[in-house]
Amino acid sequence: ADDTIKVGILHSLSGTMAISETTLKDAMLMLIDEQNAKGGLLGKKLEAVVVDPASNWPLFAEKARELISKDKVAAVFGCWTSVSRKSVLPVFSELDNILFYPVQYEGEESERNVFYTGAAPNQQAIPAVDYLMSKDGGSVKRWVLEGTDYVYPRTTNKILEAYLKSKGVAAEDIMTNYTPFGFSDWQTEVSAIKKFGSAGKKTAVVSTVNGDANVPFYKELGNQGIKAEDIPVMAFSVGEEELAGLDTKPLVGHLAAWNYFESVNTPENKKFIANWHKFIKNNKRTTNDPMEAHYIGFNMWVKAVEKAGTTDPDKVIDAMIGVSVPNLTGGYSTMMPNHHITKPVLIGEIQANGQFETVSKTPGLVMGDEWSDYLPDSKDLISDWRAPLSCGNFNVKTGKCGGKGTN
Amino acid sequence: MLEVSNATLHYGAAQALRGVSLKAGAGKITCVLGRNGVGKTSLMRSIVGHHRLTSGSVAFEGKALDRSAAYDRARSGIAFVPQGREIFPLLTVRENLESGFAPLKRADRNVPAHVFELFPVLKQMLGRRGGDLSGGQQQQLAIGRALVMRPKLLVLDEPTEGIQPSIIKDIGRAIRFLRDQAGIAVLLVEQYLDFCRELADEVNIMDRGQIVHTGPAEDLDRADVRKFLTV
Amino acid sequence: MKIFHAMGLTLLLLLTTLSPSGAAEADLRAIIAKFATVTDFSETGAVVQELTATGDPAVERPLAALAEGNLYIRTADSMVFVGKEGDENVQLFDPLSGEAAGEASEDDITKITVNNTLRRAIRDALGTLTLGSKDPTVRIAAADTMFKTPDAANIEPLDAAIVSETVASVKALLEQARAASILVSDKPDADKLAAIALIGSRGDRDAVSLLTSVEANASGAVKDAATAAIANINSTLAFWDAGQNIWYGISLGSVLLLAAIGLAITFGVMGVINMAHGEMVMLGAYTTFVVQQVIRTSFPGLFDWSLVIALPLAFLVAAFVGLAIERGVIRFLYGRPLETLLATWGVSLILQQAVRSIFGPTNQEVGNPSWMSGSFDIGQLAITWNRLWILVFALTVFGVLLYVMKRTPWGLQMRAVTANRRMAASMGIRTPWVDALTFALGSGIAGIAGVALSQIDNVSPNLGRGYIIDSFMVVVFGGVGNLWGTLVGAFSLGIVNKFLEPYAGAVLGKIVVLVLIILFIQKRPRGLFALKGRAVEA
Amino acid sequence: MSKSNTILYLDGVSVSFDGFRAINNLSLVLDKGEMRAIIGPNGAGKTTMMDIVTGKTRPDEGEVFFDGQVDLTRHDEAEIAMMGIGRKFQKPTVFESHTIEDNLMLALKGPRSIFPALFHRRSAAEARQIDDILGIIRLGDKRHELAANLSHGQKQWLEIGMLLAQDPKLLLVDEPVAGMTDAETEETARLLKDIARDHSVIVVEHDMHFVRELGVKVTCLHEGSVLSEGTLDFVSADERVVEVYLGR
Amino acid sequence: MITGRFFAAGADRRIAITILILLAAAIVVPLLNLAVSPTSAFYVPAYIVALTGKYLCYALLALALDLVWGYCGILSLGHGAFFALGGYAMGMYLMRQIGSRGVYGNPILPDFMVFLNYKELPWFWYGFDHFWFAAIMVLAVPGLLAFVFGWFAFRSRVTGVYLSIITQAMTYALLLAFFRNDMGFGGNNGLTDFKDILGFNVQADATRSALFAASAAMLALAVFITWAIVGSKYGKLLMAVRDAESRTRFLGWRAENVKLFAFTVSAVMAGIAGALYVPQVGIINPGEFEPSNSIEVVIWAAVGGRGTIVGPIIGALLVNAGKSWFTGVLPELWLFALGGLFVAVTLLLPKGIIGMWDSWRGNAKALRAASVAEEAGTKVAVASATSKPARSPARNPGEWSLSDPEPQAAE
Ligand SMILES: Nc1ncnc2c1ncn2[C@@H]1O[C@H](COP(=O)(O)OP(=O)(O)OP(=O)(O)O)[C@@H](O)[C@H]1O
Ligand SMILES: Nc1ncnc2c1ncn2[C@@H]1O[C@H](COP(=O)(O)OP(=O)(O)OP(=O)(O)O)[C@@H](O)[C@H]1O
Ligand SMILES: NC(N)=O
Ligand SMILES: [Mg+2]
Ligand SMILES: [Mg+2]
Repeated sequence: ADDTIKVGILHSLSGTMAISETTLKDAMLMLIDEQNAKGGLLGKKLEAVVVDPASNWPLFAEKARELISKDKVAAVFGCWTSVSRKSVLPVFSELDNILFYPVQYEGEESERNVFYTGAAPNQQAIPAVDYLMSKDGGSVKRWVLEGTDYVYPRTTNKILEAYLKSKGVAAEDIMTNYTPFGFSDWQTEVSAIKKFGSAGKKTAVVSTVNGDANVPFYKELGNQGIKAEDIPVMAFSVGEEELAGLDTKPLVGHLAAWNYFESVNTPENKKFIANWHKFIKNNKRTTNDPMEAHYIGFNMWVKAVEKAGTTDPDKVIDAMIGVSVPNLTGGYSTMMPNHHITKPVLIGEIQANGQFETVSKTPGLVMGDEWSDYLPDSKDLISDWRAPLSCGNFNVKTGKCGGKGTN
Repeated sequence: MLEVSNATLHYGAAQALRGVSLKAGAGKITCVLGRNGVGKTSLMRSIVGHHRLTSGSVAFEGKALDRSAAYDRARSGIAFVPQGREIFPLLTVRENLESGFAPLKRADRNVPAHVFELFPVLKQMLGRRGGDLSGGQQQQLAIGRALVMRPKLLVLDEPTEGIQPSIIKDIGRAIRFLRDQAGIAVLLVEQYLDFCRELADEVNIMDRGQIVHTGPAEDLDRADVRKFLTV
Repeated sequence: MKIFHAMGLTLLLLLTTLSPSGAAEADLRAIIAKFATVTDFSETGAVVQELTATGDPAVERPLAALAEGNLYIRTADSMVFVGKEGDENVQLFDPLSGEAAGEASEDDITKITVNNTLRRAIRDALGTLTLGSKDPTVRIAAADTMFKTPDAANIEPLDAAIVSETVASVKALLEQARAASILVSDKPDADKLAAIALIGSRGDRDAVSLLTSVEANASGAVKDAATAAIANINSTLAFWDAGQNIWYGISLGSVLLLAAIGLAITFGVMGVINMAHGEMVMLGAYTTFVVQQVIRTSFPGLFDWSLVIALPLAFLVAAFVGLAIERGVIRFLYGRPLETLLATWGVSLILQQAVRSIFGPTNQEVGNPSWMSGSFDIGQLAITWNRLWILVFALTVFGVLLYVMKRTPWGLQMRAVTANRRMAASMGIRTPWVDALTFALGSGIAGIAGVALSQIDNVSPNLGRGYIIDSFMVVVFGGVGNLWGTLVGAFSLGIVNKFLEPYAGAVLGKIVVLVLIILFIQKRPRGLFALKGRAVEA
Repeated sequence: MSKSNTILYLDGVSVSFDGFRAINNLSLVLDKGEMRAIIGPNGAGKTTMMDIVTGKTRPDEGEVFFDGQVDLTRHDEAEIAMMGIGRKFQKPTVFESHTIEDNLMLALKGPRSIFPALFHRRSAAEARQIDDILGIIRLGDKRHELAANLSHGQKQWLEIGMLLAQDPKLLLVDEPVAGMTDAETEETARLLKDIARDHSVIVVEHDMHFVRELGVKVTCLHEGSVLSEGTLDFVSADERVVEVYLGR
Repeated sequence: MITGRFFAAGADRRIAITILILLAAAIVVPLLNLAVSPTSAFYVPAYIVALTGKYLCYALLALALDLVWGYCGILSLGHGAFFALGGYAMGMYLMRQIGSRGVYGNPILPDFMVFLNYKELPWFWYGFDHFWFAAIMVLAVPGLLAFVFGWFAFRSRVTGVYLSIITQAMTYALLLAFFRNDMGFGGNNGLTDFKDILGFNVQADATRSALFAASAAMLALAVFITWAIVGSKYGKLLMAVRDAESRTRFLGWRAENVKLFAFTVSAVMAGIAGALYVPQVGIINPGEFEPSNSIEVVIWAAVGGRGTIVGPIIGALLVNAGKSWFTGVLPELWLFALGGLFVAVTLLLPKGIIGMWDSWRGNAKALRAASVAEEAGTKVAVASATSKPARSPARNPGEWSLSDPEPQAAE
């Protein structure tokens, strides 16, 4: 039984999230294949254990437990939505295993058993807004924060609001609106954006609209004739995969902020795309940011396991910090003590061919900030999982681990 | 014309018909009588194809019907007026009548005038929903609907139930007319003895799922026959 | 930003001073060649500025190509070309003459990148350049651009254009653009007041937008006039807003109607609790995708016809699957309607997964044909073509269905069979046929709804799930078994929803609608168009 | 006309459906302890009249009083039933998935709220009552069978049995002998006469032999109002009754 | 007295066996988990304990639904809402037990409130730091909602699909409401990261075993109560209302009250199921209000056998175990398997597993009886008690039963 090292893959293959998560399962299978072709890990073959949590949050917890207790996996790569991550967290800490979480999220979390390879708000939202405020970005003065009504957009928008106000934006120049999951009739919202944008100030939309709702949103934008030159939309959840379902000609110029674009022109990325096409047997399939996050996360884990010489989670967790691997945009990403990684931030404009073209890139790498500096209750918190601190919510003011702690 | 031989029928484990044989000839009115629950309705429903016989057979115009579906039986010329009326409640009276067009050729798709002569109330209420009619009106509609199909065999299960006396008389006249003019066969289940006696060419009496007597209408006056109808 | 402003100014100055023949072609080529050496957006901007400064209408071609991202540099010789992406290679054209200049593979050329700011600058610049175009739609676009980016320097060219303009509607637009420019000039207040009056008469949001910035920068009478004009426009706009909400409601209603109408047959008429209804809609959408895919690869010229071709196919595909479901499963369940819920739920899981296995889990791209794209205005109402067509389509489907149900023998038989299958058979109606065809009809209609919905929503395996609940709501709210109920139900839910949304937001709005449905059903326990009388009483 | 001493009092009652007047200014009085037979053409409004009395249909106008003082238009079906008006429907309506016995048990007079029903245990008296009724309706050997499995006529009997079990003050019996043999018809007539000794009864029937056997006052309805009233001989001699109802 | 009937009744052996099995499981499974060495063949891993504990909660929910659907014909497509509300009440208690152990260390406010900038605890969170209060709320909130909802709906005589759809609208509206972060229930992320229940660590094996035992015992109790209800005269009335509601009115019964009682009892049962479920799965989030969840409950009941007591339990256990198993072994094809299972059950076992078992046995018994009677020469008109499926009454398209040939309206 011990001649292989098992790796759990916990992504929804059915239900509402299958549309996004299935790709990540395939990406993981590809990475594991490649590693095995290189001779495996610690002299053993890697074996993927795929389960389907079916976009059902309690089922995520159940399946996580199954992977760890029954299948005895060495680490799990999985989850997309924050709620699925929240659902499995207690399982990972109880059974002491490792989760790699590859999606941009709202932050405000740092767990010993989780490595966050997606972007924290400061690795996506803040640079995106900075770009829009810049001359190149159009010197935006008026902001629509349009999101799906759940925690990630709410928190991101809260951070952004605080940030924008700190930059002197007036409250009446910020409009926030939320729509339900899977929302499909955007007429009213798009016309409200149009209206808000006609106040004589340069206006932009910052969209945290999630998943399925994006396609009808962009279709409506196109049909109501909102052009990127007039009111650009900057999205945090729209990647190449989402654009694949759209005719992007009317959307040229709308933006997205990520840490990776398929169009990035580096040898690593070229190779990654070629491998992906070969693996998935379809030259049209796109790559996207969460795939890169898994690429980074997986390589980090491999390196940490090699460093620790064992797959024992406790040892691997300690070995992870400081591990540095190449990312696909031509640099190195490093695992920080707060279990978040360093990444470049790219701003891209949508092109007619469904790809993004990078129009701005942060000069260096940005370190993921788990506790936002723009929220009053978290600005004093830091996370550092190295001994002797080994704390996910250390309060620098009180000098104590365990949050704000009035006691 | 219609020949039932040795029919048995079960409802689950319960037997409703036990070896029933019966003939109904063209141009004749054949009556079936019997107390409540002896199997009259079960027999009629087996003939029109609502129930599948456990054993035995039904033949119509010499052809065995046992494997044919209810709609094929209807198409071959059997019309049914069920006990309990079973009109289509949400269809209007007109639509209820027109539902009988299905087996007809396009040219024949009209409601014969004698239907409205027989049941003038239907003409007044053509636009009303069938389910809104009074019980007796529904019964008239059920008979009218069967006549629209121009059947060769008319199966009537207690057709006079709930109908006012004057119209019962009309129905009697109509049945006789259909027999004499159109030469169709009529199979009639009745509880209303006088009606039967007046109309029937032949009576069959059922008891406990069997036919216990067959003979001319006059037999109904015999005491040994009547005992099957008393409580 | 400043650089672009300056650019526009220079350009206009030049336009008026230089002769129309413009600079020599060689000079233009020299400027264009500079694109080969730019390293960032501001350098590209500088080249653009230089080009527009020539005032030569010939620069329109390279600039338009640049804005669209079609300007390339051939790596080998640093020559600049307009490119058109073909199947394999990029076809190259001369940037000035437009003559074909061979092909190049993608690896041999580099695209000159642009961003929104550059695109905007080019659009503004082209606006003035194209003021004299022969094509009135181009002149309208130019006037529109100049209205939105007013500049004192525009006044003179606009004056000239107004004099020579022959089309009345274009002339009016040019005058408004001129008025906008006057407002940012140092003309006397009297001129500005007249300009405000003219702009105020436009009555739209662009006018408000312009006047708002005037209001912020001006003082005295001009400011007051602007304030008054804004208030005036806003009050008429409020009226138009209500109209706009009604339109949104109607168009949402038409989507609900389309989604629900097939269910009004399979559920409303036949009584099958058809949980696989959404999947029929999905099949229609995927049929559209496949049709477009074939057209894209084999008959690109037919793209505008793709939906027309997809409609009958979607109907057939969904109807066929419906037929198979009816014959394979549902026919065993008549008389046990509750169990249809269980079986069709199972079928829907299977269909979803089948589509996921065949087409993959991700969204598929279904394009809008040109006649379904964009919008037009009626007064201040913006009406998008796709919504309008969907409305027309939904009403047509409804009309046809109503005719079938009420006026054809088939419709009568359908209703008879579902009322009492056994008795219908005894009337000579071939019940299995009627059942199978009715279910196929309902499914087929769901399929063509999928064609329409593919135009506004995701085409993914989850497509159907998004509509199933709304569809049941509509059918039940309207009154089961009543097609008119479905129609009125769909539109009233659509309109109520869209009236609530601007005030309550989409989430609360939807909650309120659901609560209203619950309350409404208390008042009318059998839906909007309840059948009355003993025929229906239990 | 005084309401006191009447068990049922209808005055000037009208009801229409989509413009069709099913009941038209109907007035009808039933004394306490009286049995009345009601006849009339199909669609005369006999069943609708019962609907009004039992609270199923609300009259558009007119007075409906029970027991001299209770305004029935202000009460719903359950309340009216609780007051002591029982009804047998024209089309037999029984609880098909219950046994014959349970059908009767549910009809049996007694408290009608939830908790007593929850903690109810059948008493010996109740058991005896049920046995008696089963004897009367001759379904004793089928007592443990589901009502769904009864023939049409047997369901008629079961409904009569449920009416007996209810033991109401006023019985409304709509076409009790439809689908019964002549012998059963006579039996039913005897039964009803028996009941009428200490109950008030309204019987609707088209079977003139049966009506004759009841030997009570007859009211003939036509187009929603009373056409003729009196002994059966009197009413059947009425030309108009012959014309619209009996036929020649 | 009811207990007397229970012990006296040889008739309902199946109920007694079910209850005994459940009670035995409540004792044996925790023992096998806690007291047996992990290497032993009899050891039950904690993973299995948690999983089956969860299934038992689902079974309780299915049983609750069946009380109203199977026995009273109320097809509720919103029972998940009562389950979720019970779950939230429990979740709120568990949240309050975290105290200052949350990531922000705020002793009063749960984490999500801290980062959503709540300044103080919303009023409706008061009291949830006490278990007894939460326990009352577990019963009261679903019960009250069901009571109010039912009171209006049944009084207005909303029946059939109309009722089903408004129950669906109810759960859908609650879904959207609970999704809103502004509601104060943690939005989409819901309530998670529980630490203690009644002072015991929720993740400890012993606590899990105790929760499992509680679920099994509660289910046993619910089986007993349901059995007592449906066997009583009220239970017969319930079925009478299902089959011919208006006829019961003419007998003087208040059909609306009959339904309301069952609906409320059922909602309370569902709430208890939710409350037991939450500490075992470790999260409660608005997804539980998802209309499709409620539909699934209906499906469990249908698979096991509607209108029986043991059926829904078997259905819930079977479908969920199948789901767990399929999602693990056939992650990409399991929907085919599950969908196929549903279709197969409908076609091959039209009355569900238990229903089919019954009619098979019932038929055998009736056939035996019939042949004996025939030999004796007595009149045989015995039908098997189960030869005809119980039907719902109404005839018009607004009702579920559309194609039933025998009209049954009270005319
Ligand atoms: N669906 C059924 N399931 C089981 N048994 C049935 C069913 N229908 C009728 N029976 C039984 O079969 C026997 C015959 O019933 P049937 O309806 O044929 O009688 P009938 O002669 O028409 O009586 P009636 O004069 O009352 O209409 C009865 O004893 C009845 O209880
Ligand atoms: N809901 C309704 N809508 C339309 N017409 C109705 C409705 N209810 C009853 N009617 C009509 O009212 C009239 C009276 O019906 P009712 O059932 O009272 O007659 P009846 O005297 O009982 O007749 P029968 O002897 O046939 O049972 C009939 O013409 C019937 O069609
Ligand atoms: N983390 C997200 N995107 O839910
Ligand atoms: Mg009969
Ligand atoms: Mg009547």
